[in-house]
Amino acid sequence: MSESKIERLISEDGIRCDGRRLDEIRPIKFQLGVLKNTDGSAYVEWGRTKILVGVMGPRESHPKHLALSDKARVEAYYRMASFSVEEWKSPAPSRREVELSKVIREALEPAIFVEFFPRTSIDIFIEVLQADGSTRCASISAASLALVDAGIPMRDLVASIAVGKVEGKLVLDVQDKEDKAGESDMPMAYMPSKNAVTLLQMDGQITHDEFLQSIELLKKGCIEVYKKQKEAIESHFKSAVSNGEEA
Amino acid sequence: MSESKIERLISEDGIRCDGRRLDEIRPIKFQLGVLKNTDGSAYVEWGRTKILVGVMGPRESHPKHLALSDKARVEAYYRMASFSVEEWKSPAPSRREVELSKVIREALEPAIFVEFFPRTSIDIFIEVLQADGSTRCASISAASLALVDAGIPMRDLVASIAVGKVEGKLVLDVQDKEDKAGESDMPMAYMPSKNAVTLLQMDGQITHDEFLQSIELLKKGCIEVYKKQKEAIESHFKSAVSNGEEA
Amino acid sequence: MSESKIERLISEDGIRCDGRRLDEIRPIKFQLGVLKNTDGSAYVEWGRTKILVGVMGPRESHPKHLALSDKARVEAYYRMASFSVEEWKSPAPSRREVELSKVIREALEPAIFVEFFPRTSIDIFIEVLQADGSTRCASISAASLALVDAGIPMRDLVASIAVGKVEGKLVLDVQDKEDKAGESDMPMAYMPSKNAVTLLQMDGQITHDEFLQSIELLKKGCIEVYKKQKEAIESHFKSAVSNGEEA
Amino acid sequence: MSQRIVPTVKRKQIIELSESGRRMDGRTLTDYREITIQTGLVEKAEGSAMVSIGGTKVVAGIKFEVGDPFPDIPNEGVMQVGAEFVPFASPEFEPGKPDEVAVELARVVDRGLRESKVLDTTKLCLIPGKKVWIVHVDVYILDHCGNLIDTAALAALSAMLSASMPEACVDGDTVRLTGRRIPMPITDIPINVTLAKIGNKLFVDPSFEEEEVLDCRFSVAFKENGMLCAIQKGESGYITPEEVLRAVEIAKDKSQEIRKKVVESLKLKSDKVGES
Amino acid sequence: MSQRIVPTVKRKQIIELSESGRRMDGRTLTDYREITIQTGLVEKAEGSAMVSIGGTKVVAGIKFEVGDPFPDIPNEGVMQVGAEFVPFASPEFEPGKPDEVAVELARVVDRGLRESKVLDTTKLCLIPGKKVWIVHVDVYILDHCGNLIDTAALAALSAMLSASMPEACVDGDTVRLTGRRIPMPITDIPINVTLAKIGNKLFVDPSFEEEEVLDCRFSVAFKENGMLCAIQKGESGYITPEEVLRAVEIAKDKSQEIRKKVVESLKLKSDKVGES
Amino acid sequence: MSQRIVPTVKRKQIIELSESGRRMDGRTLTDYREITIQTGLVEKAEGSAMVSIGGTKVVAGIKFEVGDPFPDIPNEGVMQVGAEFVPFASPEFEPGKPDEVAVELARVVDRGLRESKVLDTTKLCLIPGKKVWIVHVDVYILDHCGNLIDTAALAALSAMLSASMPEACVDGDTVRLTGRRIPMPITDIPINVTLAKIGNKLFVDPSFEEEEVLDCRFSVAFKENGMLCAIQKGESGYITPEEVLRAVEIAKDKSQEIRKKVVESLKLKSDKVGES
Repeated sequence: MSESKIERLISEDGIRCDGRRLDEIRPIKFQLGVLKNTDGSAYVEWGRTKILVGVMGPRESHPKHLALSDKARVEAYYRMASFSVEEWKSPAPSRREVELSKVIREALEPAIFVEFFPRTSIDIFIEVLQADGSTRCASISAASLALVDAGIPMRDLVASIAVGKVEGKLVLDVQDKEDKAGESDMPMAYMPSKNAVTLLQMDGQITHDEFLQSIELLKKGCIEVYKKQKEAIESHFKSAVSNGEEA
Repeated sequence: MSESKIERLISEDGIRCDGRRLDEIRPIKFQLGVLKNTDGSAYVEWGRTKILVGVMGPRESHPKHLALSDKARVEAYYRMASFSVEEWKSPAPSRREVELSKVIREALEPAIFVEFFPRTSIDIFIEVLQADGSTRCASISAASLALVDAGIPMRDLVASIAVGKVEGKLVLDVQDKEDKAGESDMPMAYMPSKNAVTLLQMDGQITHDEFLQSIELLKKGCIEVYKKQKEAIESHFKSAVSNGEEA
Repeated sequence: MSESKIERLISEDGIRCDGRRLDEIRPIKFQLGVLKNTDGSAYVEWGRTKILVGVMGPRESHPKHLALSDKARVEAYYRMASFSVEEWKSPAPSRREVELSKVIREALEPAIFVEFFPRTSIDIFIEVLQADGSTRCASISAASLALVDAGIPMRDLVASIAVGKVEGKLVLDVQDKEDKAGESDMPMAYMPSKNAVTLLQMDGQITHDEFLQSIELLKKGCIEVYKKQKEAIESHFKSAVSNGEEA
Repeated sequence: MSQRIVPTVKRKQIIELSESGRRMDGRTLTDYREITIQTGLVEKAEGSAMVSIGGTKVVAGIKFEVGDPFPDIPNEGVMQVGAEFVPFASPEFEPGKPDEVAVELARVVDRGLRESKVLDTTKLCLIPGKKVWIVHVDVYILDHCGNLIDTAALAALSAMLSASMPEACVDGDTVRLTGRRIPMPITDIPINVTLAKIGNKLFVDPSFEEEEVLDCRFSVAFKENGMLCAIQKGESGYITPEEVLRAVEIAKDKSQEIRKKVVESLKLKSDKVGES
Repeated sequence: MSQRIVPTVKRKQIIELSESGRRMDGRTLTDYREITIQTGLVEKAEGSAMVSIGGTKVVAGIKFEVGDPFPDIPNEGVMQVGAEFVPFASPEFEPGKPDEVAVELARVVDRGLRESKVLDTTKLCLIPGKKVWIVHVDVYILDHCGNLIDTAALAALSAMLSASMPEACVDGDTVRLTGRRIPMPITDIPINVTLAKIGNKLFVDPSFEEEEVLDCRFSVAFKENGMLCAIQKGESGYITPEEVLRAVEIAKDKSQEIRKKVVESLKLKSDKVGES
Repeated sequence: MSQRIVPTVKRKQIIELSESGRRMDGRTLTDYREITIQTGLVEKAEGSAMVSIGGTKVVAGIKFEVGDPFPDIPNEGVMQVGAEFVPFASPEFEPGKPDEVAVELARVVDRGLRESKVLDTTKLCLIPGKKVWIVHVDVYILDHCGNLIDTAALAALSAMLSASMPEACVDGDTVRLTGRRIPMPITDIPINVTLAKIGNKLFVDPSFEEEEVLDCRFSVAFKENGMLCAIQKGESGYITPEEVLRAVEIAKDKSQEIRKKVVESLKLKSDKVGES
């Protein structure tokens, strides 16, 4: 911590410690259909953040009394592998994992036509293999693709990204080092075609002006992620077709 | 502890550290109907001991296989707020809280016409906001009122108080300081009109004679508490009537 | 540990620290029908190892959805009393107890005509009062007798024993001291009349030749245990007949 | 219990009424229900507060204990925020059930206090790297009639503002309490404001019946200097970016109103905060 | 299982029979069933005892370990009492289920031992404020045929009386065991006696079938000098103050009978206890 | 879920096919499915490996932390092996459910590594009796298509072989990390081989459908020098002693094949292992 004060995270000409511009996102690689025992799955490498998502459902709710009469019950389980972070993490879910599971579910559910599948469950399992910042954004974005892979009808894809304030400047797509040294972190999830914000959180301190700029930057970032999601879907179904598989 | 040996808890002329006589109870203030989401509730300030009780029921037992075919299932949950005692207390129920929940339930159930409500549950939730001795007595006494407030038919009110032995003398209504320094603690719960003891416990060492005297002192004390309970009910229903509410 | 290096566990003429020859088993005392509230029970003293086993069932599975449509559900619960080992043991089941419960169940189930009792449960509860090596072998051997005592039809008794390597030599029926200082431990459970191995585990390091010899030694040992089991059954039913009880 | 039928009729009513700027309980869309703050109820705690917003009631208590610092911040005290749902607060709360709602509540309250640096934890170090003050801030939900977040945040804050802390005296490796009490190192008064989005309207301080029909919840906390210090969108609906901006504008005004109320209720001298 | 039909017919029978002073199993109202005490079964424990009262069977074991004192009594050892219900002891016990009955049992046994000061914990300090002996007293219920409390209390007591403890040698801040064993600092032989109230009669040492129909349970423990050292009323019925007094009279006599039995069974010299 | 109907027809098919030495997926009885080993995926771990055997996929990671030694081996590091079943790996895995299958898996993998002394824990002591390296080896089951044990064991081993460890510098009672990395004290490459017994045939590396119909499972681990270092029979069927001997013969050959594959995949120099 004390060293991060000395080491500058943003250079004089606005270049970040990993070479990005302030509003530049990290390299993102989505892949659909990576698991065999799920109804849908996706893998994402988002900078060094690496996450697997598997979707099970719609399937019978278990235990049955949890079923909802008018729609599918959506659950998300966000978990970090013990070796995904700097210090070894106990496998018991932390309070942070419990909260993130809740906000991730709430970020995805508005996109799903849950009313098509009353009395069933849709379970979204997220396993963070390596955490290097923005794991909730990467999880939501990848889970959208896993839901598509599962053939679950959706209103739109949910794209997600975070803005941080580092050394007084707003930066897009915060990585771990920036997050820890930064003054704030503000992740958003967004369905571009619906103009719908499904997740918004903020930690830290920002002025009202910075807040307004952040929202703009977040929309821009989400649309970039959205494009990458669409490309990933296209390339997945193209290869499926060329392999003679059913979509 | 060592200081409490030097400091006398009872003066030469039989006055206790808080100014009470040996057989004098602390100021007790009962209040019914203090919560909005329960079927019945009560609040008690008993010296510095402060407790909230809420009753839910009779209502459907959940899970169903816990229902009893011939009577209501009564459950009590005695819990202490983390800040209610000298040292911060973890919210996980201690073994003491588990035992007290059991004996409190057993102290109250004989007073309830449980046979009127087969297949239902009556849940008594007790939250100790501040513990300054005799929390189980205060809980039982207040819970009786919460049951009345819930309109649950009862054989009698259960009144409860404790006798302790402090510096060789029997004292009524032990507060925390006396309890910790004292040689024994003996709480009793009692239905005066039925001459029925529904709780009796003892810690410490007393002679057979002291035991006999204690029982007399406890009966006297319970009857005093009983009067205060009746007054609280009266004043509650009076104000309800004057406010045009249904009793 | 360091002292056990100096102290020889096997003398020059092949006598072990407790006076046994290399292929000699400890004194074993089985007793059936030792508990009142079970369907069947057995007690074993195997050297200083002392274990109680109680069998409940076949009985209704609880909760019901655990019932199997084509056979009885067999469960084993291996637990060690807190005072059964050198250091006080917390009563919460350790991972070792969980694994042993599983392999013990798998060692016994092949002997039970589970297909005779669909939709029921057979629960085998094992309480180790004192552990001095080979507790899983003693548990399995005693549980066989408890199952017989419960009148549950069986293909054969399951007899069990362990071979260890101590100071380079294979020894039968390892006790605690030998186990801790030894180079390997290999327990086996066996139904002699079926030539069926139902449990086989190994820890440590042995050569292929030692492995072959161990298997022979284990078969020999299991047959000795088997004889003692049969004697215990005989003596139990003899005394039952002479007492005019039903078998 | 899990089969909550969405009360469609009530939602329609609420939305229709909101067109004329009113609510079921007579409030305007930007009114809070009555707020009461009572401090000092629990004398055994370092600080305590019973706070009501309308029928919603929360008690908070502060306890200090001496403990170990986190390895990565060896010279700072530790603040731990917990939230317990007392089962009599709502027929839906079950005893002993660990609940994601309680976890979220605790973490949102925690962030509001932590990010605004209400408490200057650098002043809570006793022996650098070895012993620091652990400050427990626990909120207990006693009656749930809507808007738990604001009520809980206000209870936690009020308990903190009304607290004093034990004076400690460090001698080598041992910590001794003098028995005297000293002021808390308080540096800010952050206020959390929650709005519900129902249809295309925003409702400040949603009641229980409004929460049952809302699309989503939006909470934002402000520091005294007007900076935002925490945001949390909740529940499974969405909100547009434009609505977010509107919500933040409304919340900023409300936060000032409530902070004034806090300062009055606790009779804080204006110079007490921010100069410790 | 939870639907225990109160066996009304059996209750009637038991009450009728009691009018003539007899019980279903032939005992008078003040008879105990046969008591057997076997010590030393578990050689790896510091002390152990298998105790039966009729068909009820309990094993208890004592283990010592070096540990930290409680901060408020830095110069005393710590006694921890646990009770485990082995599932084969009764069809109603389920594996791994934490149970209020087991908790109550452990705490009643604990109070009986603790309040009578069976063990002089002030003699179990190794390094004042730093290291003391932790004494684990664990009882395992093996067969439940009624009156668990007396059987468990007697097993715990017998294990304690038959135990010896490791000799420790303290050198600065390190504790070394010499390998020798020394006597336990035992100061009393408290005996717990339980009665059931059924109708208006009191039944000493209730059997399982009596427990199924009782109104309430009443347990009281006596020290050697005749002082009462623990009381616990149990179950959801009531007892009158007059019955309480009668129960205490009966129990006092029975406690002396049982203490004699303990002293004989354990071949305790009368001067062993109370002089350590 | 618990009502697994034994797929009798499929079992018959599998057994019939095995008479001619073939399997449903075209393999011979002694063939493994394709094995892939990818190391280094998780840069934040000291070592990591993603291993597939056919469709079964497991990721393993190694983490070091400074901790306390076990009192009975004060001068050795501690290796802790954990296994987590990620719920997306199989419709039968439920979130958060502690499972005896996961416990058995972790313990079998642990024994394979521990008994062969893959890791020389005597070289992981920092301050004798006080501070040692704790090495966490955690395997996460990502896709379950049969033979979890071999896949998990291979993932754990590969993660270990590809790991480097932090260099520590001890100064009195404090441990400081230099930031440099040093090789792991690896001393062996144990390989675990699992066979299924179905009817009277042994099937190397059983697939998921073979596991559904097997009589029992048999796993054996070999050290480089050919010694056996772990055995585990699993599931509720039996195996004859003669079949056991046959299984060990087959497994020995297969273990050499797989070890070769490991050495190639990880580009281990033959002198790296066994000389550290």
